[in-house]
Amino acid sequence: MRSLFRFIRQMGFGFLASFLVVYGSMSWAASSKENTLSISSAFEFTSLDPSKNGYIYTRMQLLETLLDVNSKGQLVPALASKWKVSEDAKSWRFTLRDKVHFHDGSLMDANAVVKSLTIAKQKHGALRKAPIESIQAIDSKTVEVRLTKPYLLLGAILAHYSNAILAPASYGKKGDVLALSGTGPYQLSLYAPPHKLVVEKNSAYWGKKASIPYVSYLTGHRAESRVMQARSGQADIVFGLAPAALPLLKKLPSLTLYSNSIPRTIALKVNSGHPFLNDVRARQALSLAINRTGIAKSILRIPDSEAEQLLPPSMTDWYLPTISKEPMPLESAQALLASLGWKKNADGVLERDGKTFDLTLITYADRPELTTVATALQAQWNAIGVRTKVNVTNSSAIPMGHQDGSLEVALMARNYGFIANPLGVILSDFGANGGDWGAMNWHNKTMSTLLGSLEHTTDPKKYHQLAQQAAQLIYQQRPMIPVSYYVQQTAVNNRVKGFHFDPFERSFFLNDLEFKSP
Amino acid sequence: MTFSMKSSQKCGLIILLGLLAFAVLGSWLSPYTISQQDLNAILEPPNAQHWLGTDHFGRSMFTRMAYAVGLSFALGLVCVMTSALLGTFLGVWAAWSGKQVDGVLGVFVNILLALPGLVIVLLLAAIAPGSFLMLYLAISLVQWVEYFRVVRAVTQAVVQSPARQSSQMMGFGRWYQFKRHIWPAIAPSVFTLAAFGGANAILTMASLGFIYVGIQPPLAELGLMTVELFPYYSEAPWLLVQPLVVIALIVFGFHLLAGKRI
Amino acid sequence: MKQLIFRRLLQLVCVVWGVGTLTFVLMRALPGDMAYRIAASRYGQDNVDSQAAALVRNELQLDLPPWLAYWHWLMDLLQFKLGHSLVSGEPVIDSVQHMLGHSLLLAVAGLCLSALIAVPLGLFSAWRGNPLDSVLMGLSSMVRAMPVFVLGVLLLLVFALHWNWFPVAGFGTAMHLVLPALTLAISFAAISNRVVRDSAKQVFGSSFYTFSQVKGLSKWRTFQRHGIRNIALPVVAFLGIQLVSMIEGIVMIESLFSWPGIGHGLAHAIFARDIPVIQGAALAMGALFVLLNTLVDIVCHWIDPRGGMPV
Amino acid sequence: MTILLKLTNVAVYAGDSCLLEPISLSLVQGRPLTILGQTGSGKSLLAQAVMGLLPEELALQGEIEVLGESMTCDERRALWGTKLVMLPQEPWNALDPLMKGVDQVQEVYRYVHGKHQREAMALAQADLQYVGLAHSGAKRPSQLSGGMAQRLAIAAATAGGASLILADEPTKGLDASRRLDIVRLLQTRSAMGGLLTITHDVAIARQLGGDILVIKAGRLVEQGDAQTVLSHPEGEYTQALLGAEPRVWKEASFSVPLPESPEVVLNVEKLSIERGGKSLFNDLSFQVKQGEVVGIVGESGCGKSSLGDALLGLLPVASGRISRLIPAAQPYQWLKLYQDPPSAVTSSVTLGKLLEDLVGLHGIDRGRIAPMMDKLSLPEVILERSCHGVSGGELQRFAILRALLLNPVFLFADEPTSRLDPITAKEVTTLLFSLARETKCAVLLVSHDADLVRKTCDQVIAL
Repeated sequence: MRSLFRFIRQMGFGFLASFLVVYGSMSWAASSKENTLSISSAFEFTSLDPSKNGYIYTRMQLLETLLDVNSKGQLVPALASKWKVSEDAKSWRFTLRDKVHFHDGSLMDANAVVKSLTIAKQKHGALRKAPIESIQAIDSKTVEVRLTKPYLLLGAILAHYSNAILAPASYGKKGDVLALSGTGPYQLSLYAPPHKLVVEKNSAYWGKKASIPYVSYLTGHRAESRVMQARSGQADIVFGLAPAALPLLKKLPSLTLYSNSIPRTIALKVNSGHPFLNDVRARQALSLAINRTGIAKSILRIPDSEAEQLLPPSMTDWYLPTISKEPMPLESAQALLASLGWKKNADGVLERDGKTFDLTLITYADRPELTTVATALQAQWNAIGVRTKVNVTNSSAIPMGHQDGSLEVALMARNYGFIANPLGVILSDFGANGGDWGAMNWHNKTMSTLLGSLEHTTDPKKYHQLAQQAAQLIYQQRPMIPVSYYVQQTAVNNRVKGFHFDPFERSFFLNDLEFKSP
Repeated sequence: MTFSMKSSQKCGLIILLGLLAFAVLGSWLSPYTISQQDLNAILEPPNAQHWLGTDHFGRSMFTRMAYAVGLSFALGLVCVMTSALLGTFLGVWAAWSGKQVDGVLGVFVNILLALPGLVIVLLLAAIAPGSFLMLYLAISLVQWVEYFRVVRAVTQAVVQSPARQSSQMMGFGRWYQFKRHIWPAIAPSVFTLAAFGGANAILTMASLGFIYVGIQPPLAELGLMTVELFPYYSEAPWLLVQPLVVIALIVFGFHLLAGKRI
Repeated sequence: MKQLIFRRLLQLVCVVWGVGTLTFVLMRALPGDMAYRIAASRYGQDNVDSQAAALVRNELQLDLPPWLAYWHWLMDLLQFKLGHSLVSGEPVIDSVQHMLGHSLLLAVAGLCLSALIAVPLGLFSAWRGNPLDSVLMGLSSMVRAMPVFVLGVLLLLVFALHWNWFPVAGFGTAMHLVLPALTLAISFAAISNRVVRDSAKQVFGSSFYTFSQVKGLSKWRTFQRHGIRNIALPVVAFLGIQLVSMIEGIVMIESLFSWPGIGHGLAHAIFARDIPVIQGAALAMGALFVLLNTLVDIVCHWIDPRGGMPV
Repeated sequence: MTILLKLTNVAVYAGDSCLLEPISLSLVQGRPLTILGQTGSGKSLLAQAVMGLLPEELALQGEIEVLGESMTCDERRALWGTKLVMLPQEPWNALDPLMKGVDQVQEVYRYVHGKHQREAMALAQADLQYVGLAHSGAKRPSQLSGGMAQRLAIAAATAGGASLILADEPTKGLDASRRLDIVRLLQTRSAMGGLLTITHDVAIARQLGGDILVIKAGRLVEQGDAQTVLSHPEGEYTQALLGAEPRVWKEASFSVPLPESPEVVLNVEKLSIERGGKSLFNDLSFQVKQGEVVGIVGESGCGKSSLGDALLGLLPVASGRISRLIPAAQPYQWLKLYQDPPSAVTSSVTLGKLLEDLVGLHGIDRGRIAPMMDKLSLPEVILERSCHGVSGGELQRFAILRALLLNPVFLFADEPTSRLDPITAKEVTTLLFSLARETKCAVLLVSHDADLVRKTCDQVIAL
């Protein structure tokens, strides 16, 4: 009975409180349109935990990591001012920056870093998979990470958002995150999940201090409403614009549009064990049938974003500079399929041994481009006699379909810069048994050997050579079929100065932004 | 049973028949299919080749609109038939078969009523995204309650009425009593509800399409077309207008046909 | 009064059990492994893989047999424990409060606005009769024919984009409330002005209304003394029925205007397979339904204390 | 003697058709005027015309003088409450359902006479006391009986102090015993002014006295001093109207005598019936024989109809035994005639179709229909109409036809003529009883009209 009363009381107070929050926030003293930069993006946040929504908090510059990544993908110092790898490559020592304070006023020292990393290691993320033996504080300024075997990726992994460093007081007993007390140039002011976040300037920041007093982040679920927010000037920076809106927004004098290539590729994951697709010629035919130029120009509205290979030109180790284009793609595709014994039946659908060439393509709606590209692919494959059913579901259907083997073809946007070194993603995608977001039922011994040696190659030249070989293999074997490179479209209102884009999507660089004086 | 129609009802019927004719003739006459793309001819205004223009994939809008209208009508029709039959049957049963049946059905109906219909449909539609069958089942499940409530109330009055009582005393059976007494009393309400129900079914499907849970691409569905074409509202406003106008026309037609107001 | 409250409590128990069970069964029937869905919502689309799913499954004990899970859930419900969100880990009760607060704000604002539109229009068209009546009724038919989202889109295009008077989406200030509330209000007013008008027409034509004037009271006085209450009665009763469908409109509006209310939250929770939140939200809606209907009954009883309580 | 109201050639038209033919009358102070006529004879239009309440689509001709002045419609409306008032036909509908009785009187003092709330309240209470509602002021109309509601309406209507009172069917829907109360109240309330009463009830006209006008189908048929006209009617119509009163019927007017040594149809022993937990009557025992007409009389609400329904098995009994003693009779030969004919016959198909259904179901000889219809003076054409297209009398006779075709052994007639006008009522009653006697069918008659029961029944049960 007591719990009933508590329930009722809680509900009652809750209503009151939420009304007060809403009304209270209406008469907000400190933050106003004039002193607040407003950002709109598609991603909502539900948890303070950096392992879950850390990408929002690092982008909003609340949290920082030990190491940072520059626009070329190289590791640079951040909270660690320098680091050193031991001779046997099994021990990394990080020297922490001096006099850095968390937002709650406590000092960032080795113990704090060890606590954050130890907790991050228990949660879902790249650190969990790393061969770590121990993380310990050597002195108040030095942290040592010992590995069970050499692991080159550790630096890149520590730069990942899930390994951001929080003040020890932010954690609860079980490692749950109760507050966001980081070290960034901004600190939390209002937290209203899943839609709204306001941060305010941290005037005690160790690095370049911010100029704009407040920044708000608003989740705009519908691509259309984000476009309208950009148009009407209600949001200063809008990320993730739908391609369809670009021509319209380009005409507006109040906005500047930024199109930035990011190491993300729209690609097809193919089940290479599927009876129709286990021959490489079938996968090549499907690839040839894709009108990449048309998709780039008419659907994505970004000419020249078509992708013949998986990794973008910015990743020079992995990009093959010379790839010849097939002159007559459709004819070649048809010839390849014919050589596999497929013949068109009366309905114009390919048929072999009484079975028609039917495929189910799954994709997800989180990224607006994917469904439209899927629709285009469907029509283009239909033209060579491959009947495709498009199923728009949740992104989780892809790893799930991989695990239970039910997946046939999936269209996705894969972020190869998720960990600053693409090797991390390549390893998990093209390793021995493929990966949830990579190859499926594709077993290639050469690839395994190549990846094995890449893991401990330190010599840049050799590394480049091996990476090129691996890229060539992926290109020829087509366990994944690239469609287009992802270009992040951003609209920035002209009252904002100093915008630049992070291709690794780690930060919005808020502390570089200023309002133009009117 | 004959209905004498008011002129506004006739007007509604004409609108609906017109749209139906458009759907049937459109799908029959058009040389294109709904998913046939031409990426070289996107967002075209109406012209001799494509009477209603082309969408962002260069697909013929005429064909797609005809298909979408047909789909909407098909859904509206099956939903109305199912929910009307079920609701009427259960409503008569509840009112006529004593307290126990009435009580059990009442509890069930109360639970259904306590959730907004769209939420139930959303839950069911999420089980099988894009399935027409699931949409149909979900919408029918939500809609029969309305018939049930009205039919039950009217039937209760008729069951108590001297007219039915006297027929029963004269030895007439249940079917006769239903045919002569209950059905004539509930028919006008059922008809009105059916007209509104048709409109609501179509609206629900469009609403689900609008939040991406309904019919899935590349099929043409009015709500889905609205979201698909919305980004092009300033570039190609004539495209966005088409599904919007047609949804409004269908609903308006059904409301006119209903005659009575609810 | 006691009887009414007892009946309503009973109904509440039925609804809570029924709604809970329904959502439980439905959510278990959804295709796909829940663990993957939850992992996708927790860790973001870039970071979901089978390891994350395994972690989630282990943490949330998703591999319990359904009947056991149902039993646990029922026991928790009996103790009014709604659990924690599978995605965010926040207590469900907090998120439901948060969402419900916003939805209620929107609903109340929409309701007030719609009353401001519908009541004068309805009375006016009943008072003046044709041709004004026909024009107004035709207009409301036309608005009714528009789905809520179409109305919202139109208002957005005009007020937010063309004139830039109000924000496009979001929440937090009174300005943000205007467009969603207006959309809700207009669509609701198009239905309710008809009810007001029909009710007013009936009252104006009733013999007690005439009799009051025959007794010597002026028209205005008659309206005050006998019009308002009698007209209000069916309107309030109608409100009770329509409140639920109003929530339906709210789902669409919240999605369109990024309003963090319960409809929107529910839709998201469904996609994310966040069962506790779905159940919490559905329960809150069901309870709200019973509560509002009780409220409507009480108001009706206050207006019209005749006879027993309405059932 | 002031002339309060004078009508000169007043007529009402709907388009071209005349609903009320030109009529002239004058009402003088202290002498009531009564307009007598059947429902639908256009007499209510006259009252509406005087008040200025005619529906817009009707046109008024002629001149209306109130208090010696010829007035337009709007001028007459300005007199409402203070000079001119009309009592409503059905008081339940004419009183605000949501407002307490006393407030409906009080508001007249407050808003018409501009009195203070406390004073207005005191005056209203005094009024209620005067009409015998001193303790019912806090009740709402639905909690009042028909008679009380009418008294409340009279108090509310006359609170404004109008000298000219129009009463349109003031006793419609009231029990016979209540009617005279209302008339007495009207008489006292209008003693100082003028009273124009419109009624179909001869008894009321007789009670009121003064002058009388008899109207038939929109036309004046007879006019004069009430006493004279009612005792020595000259017009044929007036004679028929007066002759239809059960009071003046001849005893046992059926041509067929009771069968000799009739069998017992129904035996009732120690019957008790409850309704809503309240006992209606206890330990009632009686017998019904073939061809017999048994009357049941009693106050309204005493369980007359419930008794009949219980005998037919439509209601459960609390205790006692009902035995049907004709073993050969089928269940469908125990039937009921309803009070309100239109509600007892479905309107979904034509009457002919209904008859056809019955013939089909029980295999009735079609040859019997035509002679039976003749006897009931039912024209062939009504079979092509639905129940909305025929009059109440015809419909009740059709109901009798259907019943008789089934050769009933027992017929429960629940106030079968109370909704019919008196002349028709007399015809139907006579027909029903003589045909029943002919076919040896027992009839149980429920009526509130003691005269009718006394004149027609072989056995009377008083509850």
